[in-house]
Amino acid sequence: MATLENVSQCVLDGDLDEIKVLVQALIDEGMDPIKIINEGLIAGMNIVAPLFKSGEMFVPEVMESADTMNEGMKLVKPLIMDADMPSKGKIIIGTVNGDLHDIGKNLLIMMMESNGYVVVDLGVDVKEEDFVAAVKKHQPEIVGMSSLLTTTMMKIDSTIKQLIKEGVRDQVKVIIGGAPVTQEFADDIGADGYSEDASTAVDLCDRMMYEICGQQAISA
Amino acid sequence: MATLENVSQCVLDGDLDEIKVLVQALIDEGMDPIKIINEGLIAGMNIVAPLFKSGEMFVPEVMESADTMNEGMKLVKPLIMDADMPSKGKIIIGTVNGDLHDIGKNLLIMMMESNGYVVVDLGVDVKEEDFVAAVKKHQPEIVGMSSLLTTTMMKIDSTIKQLIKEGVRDQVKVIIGGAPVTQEFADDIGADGYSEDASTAVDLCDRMMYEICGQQAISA
Amino acid sequence: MAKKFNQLAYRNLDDFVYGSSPKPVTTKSGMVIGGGTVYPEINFTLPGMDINDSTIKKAATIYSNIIDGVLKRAAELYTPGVLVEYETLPDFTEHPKYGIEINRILINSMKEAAEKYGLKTAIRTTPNDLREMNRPPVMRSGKYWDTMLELFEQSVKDGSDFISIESTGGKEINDSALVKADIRKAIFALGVLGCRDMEFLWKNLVDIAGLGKDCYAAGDSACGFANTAMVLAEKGFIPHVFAAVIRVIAVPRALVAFEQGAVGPSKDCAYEGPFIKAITGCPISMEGKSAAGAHLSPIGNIAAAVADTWSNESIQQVKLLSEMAPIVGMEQLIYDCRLMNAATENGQQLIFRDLLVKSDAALDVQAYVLKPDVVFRISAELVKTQDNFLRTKMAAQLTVAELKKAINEGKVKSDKRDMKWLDKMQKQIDTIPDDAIEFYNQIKSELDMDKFIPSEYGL
Amino acid sequence: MAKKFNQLAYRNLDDFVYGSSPKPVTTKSGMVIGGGTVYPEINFTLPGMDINDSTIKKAATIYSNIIDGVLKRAAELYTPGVLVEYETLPDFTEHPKYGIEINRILINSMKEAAEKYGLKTAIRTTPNDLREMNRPPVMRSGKYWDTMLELFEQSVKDGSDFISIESTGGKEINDSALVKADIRKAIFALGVLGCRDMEFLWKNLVDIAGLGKDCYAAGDSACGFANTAMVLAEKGFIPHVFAAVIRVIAVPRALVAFEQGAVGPSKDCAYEGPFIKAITGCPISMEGKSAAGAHLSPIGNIAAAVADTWSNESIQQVKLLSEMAPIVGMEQLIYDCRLMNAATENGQQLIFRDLLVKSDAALDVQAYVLKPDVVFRISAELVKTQDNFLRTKMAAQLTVAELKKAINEGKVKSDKRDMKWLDKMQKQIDTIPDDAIEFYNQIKSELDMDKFIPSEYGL
Ligand SMILES: [Zn+2]
Ligand SMILES: [Zn+2]
Ligand SMILES: [Zn+2]
Repeated sequence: MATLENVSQCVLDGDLDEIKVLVQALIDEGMDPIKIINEGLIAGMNIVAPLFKSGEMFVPEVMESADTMNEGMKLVKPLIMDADMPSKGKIIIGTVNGDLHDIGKNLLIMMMESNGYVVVDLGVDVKEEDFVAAVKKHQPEIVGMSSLLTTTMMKIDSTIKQLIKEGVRDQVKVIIGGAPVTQEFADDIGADGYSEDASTAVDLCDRMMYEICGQQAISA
Repeated sequence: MATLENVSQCVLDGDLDEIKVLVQALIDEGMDPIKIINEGLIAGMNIVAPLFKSGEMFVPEVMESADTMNEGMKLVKPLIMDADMPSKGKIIIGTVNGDLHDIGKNLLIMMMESNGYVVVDLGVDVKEEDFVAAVKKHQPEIVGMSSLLTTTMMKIDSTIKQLIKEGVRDQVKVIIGGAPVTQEFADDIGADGYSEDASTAVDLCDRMMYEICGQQAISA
Repeated sequence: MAKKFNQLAYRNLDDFVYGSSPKPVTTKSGMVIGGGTVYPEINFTLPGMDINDSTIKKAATIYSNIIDGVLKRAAELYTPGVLVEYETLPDFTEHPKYGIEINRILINSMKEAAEKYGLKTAIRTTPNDLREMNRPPVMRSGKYWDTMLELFEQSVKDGSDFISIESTGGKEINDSALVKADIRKAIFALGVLGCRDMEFLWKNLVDIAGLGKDCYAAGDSACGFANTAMVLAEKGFIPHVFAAVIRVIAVPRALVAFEQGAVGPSKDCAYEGPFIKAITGCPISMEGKSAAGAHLSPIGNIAAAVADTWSNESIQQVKLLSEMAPIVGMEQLIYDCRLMNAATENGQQLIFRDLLVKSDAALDVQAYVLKPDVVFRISAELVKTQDNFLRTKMAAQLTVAELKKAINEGKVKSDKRDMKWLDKMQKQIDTIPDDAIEFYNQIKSELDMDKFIPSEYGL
Repeated sequence: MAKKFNQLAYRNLDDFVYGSSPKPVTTKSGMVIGGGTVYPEINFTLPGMDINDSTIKKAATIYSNIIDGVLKRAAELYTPGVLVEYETLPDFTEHPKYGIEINRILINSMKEAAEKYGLKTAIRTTPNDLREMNRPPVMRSGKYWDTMLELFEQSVKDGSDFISIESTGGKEINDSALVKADIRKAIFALGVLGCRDMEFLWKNLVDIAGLGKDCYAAGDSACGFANTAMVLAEKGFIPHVFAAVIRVIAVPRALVAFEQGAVGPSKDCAYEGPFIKAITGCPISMEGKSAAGAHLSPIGNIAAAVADTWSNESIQQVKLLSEMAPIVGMEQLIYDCRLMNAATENGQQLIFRDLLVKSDAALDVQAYVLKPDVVFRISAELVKTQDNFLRTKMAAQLTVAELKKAINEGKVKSDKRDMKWLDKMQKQIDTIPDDAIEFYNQIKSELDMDKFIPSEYGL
């Protein structure tokens, strides 16, 4: 028998075939698709996240769980209005101009998505004006930038300046990360937050969303 | 026979007894006391400085030379008006509030004095207002501050702010140094110069004096 | 004509020690790398700053301060020689005039240090691989290829002793293989794409090295592959056993440079070095605890066991309580080398090598695969074929088997999940055919074709 | 009743090795210091910042981040234990509540690490000597004495394992003796003022340690004397031979703490440690190449030869490419210790000790005086008298003689000016009488009486 608990467990196990069966069964039973998402699929990822943080799950396992959740989502999504889709918030993410590192960025995206954020990936070597254009187009709550080189970290600064110049800096929280980046640097250039790695970035974004929207957002 | 060259050599050798004999002999011959200073005593120290810089003389040897020069000075000084005394410039030096390190500061003083500067030593643990008071009283061209601790280096910043507040910042060049201090920090807080150690500080001050007074000052 | 490596360069495991190698390389200054002495290899980089025409002068001053500082300290500590590595930041390869200027500054300071202190030095110039600036990467032509070669060529002409690179062929596929711990894709990335690119690239680099006087093609590093895996494993993101296997499957790729004519010392961050040394007899560079400022690792001591130069990988020009960080790094490397060389002078290098090994080998699977006996056993199998792809597949199989055995026998600490992952990898490896093209056809449908261009690899 | 040390703690030079000592000390967590294993000792400090009521919270967070970071890395690298040193910055002793708060934060994090990782730790609390805040220093009473003792007492009650200090008695005279290379004044500063102050101070500290459960008075460091001399010598400001002699004349001063009841491990930056270990049998802490971020030195390896804990001295919380600097320091210390302990496990600790010695001993006179055989020879003479001042004078004579012999026999590298300075020192030492008070009366007229208060030293 398919239950919400089975769905959660299936997400945790990362079983791509089984999830389809389970979710379809619940849909057929007439269960509210939003309930399937919140109490089944996302609930599963909510077990995954702390296990990853405590070192009991590896990234590839988390990714399998995320893929499994997404597989389930595919079935319920068509049944819900876009506006009703549960989301913690929207974030655009990119590696700054001149910098080609993307593993860290991709890990972050994976972690954010599997924690219920909608992520727009701008890729690597993203120019200042492209960050601005993406903010204008996607209207995210958060902009995330990473730099892995001492010679590209100043591009974070120039991107923030560009956001100010184009009048959209106040619409977003800016979070930054990467090997040479520090909290002090974040403070210096006026970023809103700094995160050491992908696993702490989610907490940071949760705090940011809390500042933006109040408690509501986090428990969404 | 006493010659200016003998005087220089005697300063280099650090012979405290011989210098009195030599300088007195030149005075008795009727030589211009300012010439004795410039071409004898200071000329001797001008040989010492590069030898120290290249590692061929130790600090205690430089100090002996400086003592020897001063011993000679004692004899000629009474013969000259204060205003005519050759001096590269005046500098006040202190270790900032909360910091007790003085060896580095004392080395700096020794190097500055033996290079022809007039030095006012404010000691260690010098409060912001005491630096300001000393600037007002002694009217130096340069203020030197040192800090050896990460928790006292910000006192350099607050001293500079105090100099600004009291309207005397523009009258002086500010140079700073000490283990945690860097060129970057100097730039950040608006100091005019940074020096890694006592032996490079003299060059720095010479450059500062050049900016203030032009070539004249250095060859004084 | 590519060289063939069909047997080990050593007969006796006891001869396989740090500081000496069957094929030492002599620099213009008379340093004999692999000739008995371990030399420090110092690396450094800029603090956070923009690079453009208005800041390049400042950057040049910083490099000048760094090199003068480290060479002064090296002389004060009586080191028998220093290998300097200049590894460029992208801006310095994209604008070769920047990179050329810095390289010349370093060479000049080295000459001055020779006159002033009698210090022996040599320089390894390592332009970063610019070809990945195109997405998907364009590997064999185009603007980035041209500027990169321009920097190589001029550096060689200006007097660089060694040229190296951390080449990135196949990285576009390997990146996602790592975070998914997908061993099949990693084998494709390293064993097919990586090896094919290395062949093309190093043929060119060996030719370029030939343009200089006593300039040598030194070797490559699978840094963006195997060291990224190690860092991800240290963070707990992927299994340590996965990172250990990646390390060894990077060996056949690294070997291609030597088949094309590279002579070492191989790159510092190429921990595949011990295998290269065992197979080719060429000297290697390694890095460990004294490179902790660049990356933490589980192989701090064992990395030195058969090293010929000992490196700090990289450190920014920041102030520590004593001195600027590169000077601190120089001092630490020199003391590490002194200790190793003291043992050699006593004829105790084997004892010391074994202590370096004992220190780490039982505590992490990534250290275990660098044990000289393990290196010998795996290398002896790899030389049996001359097919780079097959070698890569074999490297994976052999490493999985070595690790299973070691864990079962309690010879190495392991995570309770490690055996599961080794089984999983073995199963995946078993699905891989022995022929590269057959494998390519098999895996093609799983590859993200937006990310790579087959023809850039002759596919 | 003060202890007497009238013979060496060892019969055989071969027993005098790192990691084990005749009188090991066991911590609450079960670390046995001097019991066979060398442990890392980690130190750290704040980045540049003001300390006051509005910033103390930020400082506390920084310390909390540091300790959590270093202990996590220590656990990941399976270290058998970690000694944490909390050495206060002046603000934290002047306002004991600040110092007490940080000490508690560290102790709490250590407890958490024990639960989370099973990591064994211990803490050495080292308030800075505040008494020199008065100029001239007031050594035996007053506000600074009181706040300093308050911090010591509460730390002991809160669970510190060890208390230490870098005491400054006599520094007010020694400072100018150093830059003038005036050996007579230095002997007065260390042998009269220093020893007298140590007697008073350590009697108090041993009593305070007794207020805690399993808390030990650990030892002092002549840091502001002998390490300042070393740093000045490294900069080329004073002769290396002078710094070497200062090192050894600091020994009788350090010994006073042990006569009063200190049991070790002595302070990391107290390079007089090997002498203390030879004479008292107590374990010692040392630091060398892995403390290069705090100060460069000519004794990077030899310092470890008979060390029981191995320290990084201090490093600010700044970011390096890999991680925060204290974490980098932790990793480096652990690998150094692993290597030493691996040798011990093989029964090769003597071989390894001798390599550490061979590495540096012939290259600098300051390293030479730390050679175990030199340490034994000089120590064996020092224990023949119980008069601290006479011991200090003898230390100077013995060291000058050892160095002259070594230089003449070509056993140690020396500057062409060194012999001249040794002769000069010898002449000066020969003018010193054997009685402290007689010496005081002789030298009184040369002392700057604005700088020190004789009655604070019972003079
Ligand atoms: Zn690398
Ligand atoms: Zn100290
Ligand atoms: Zn310390």
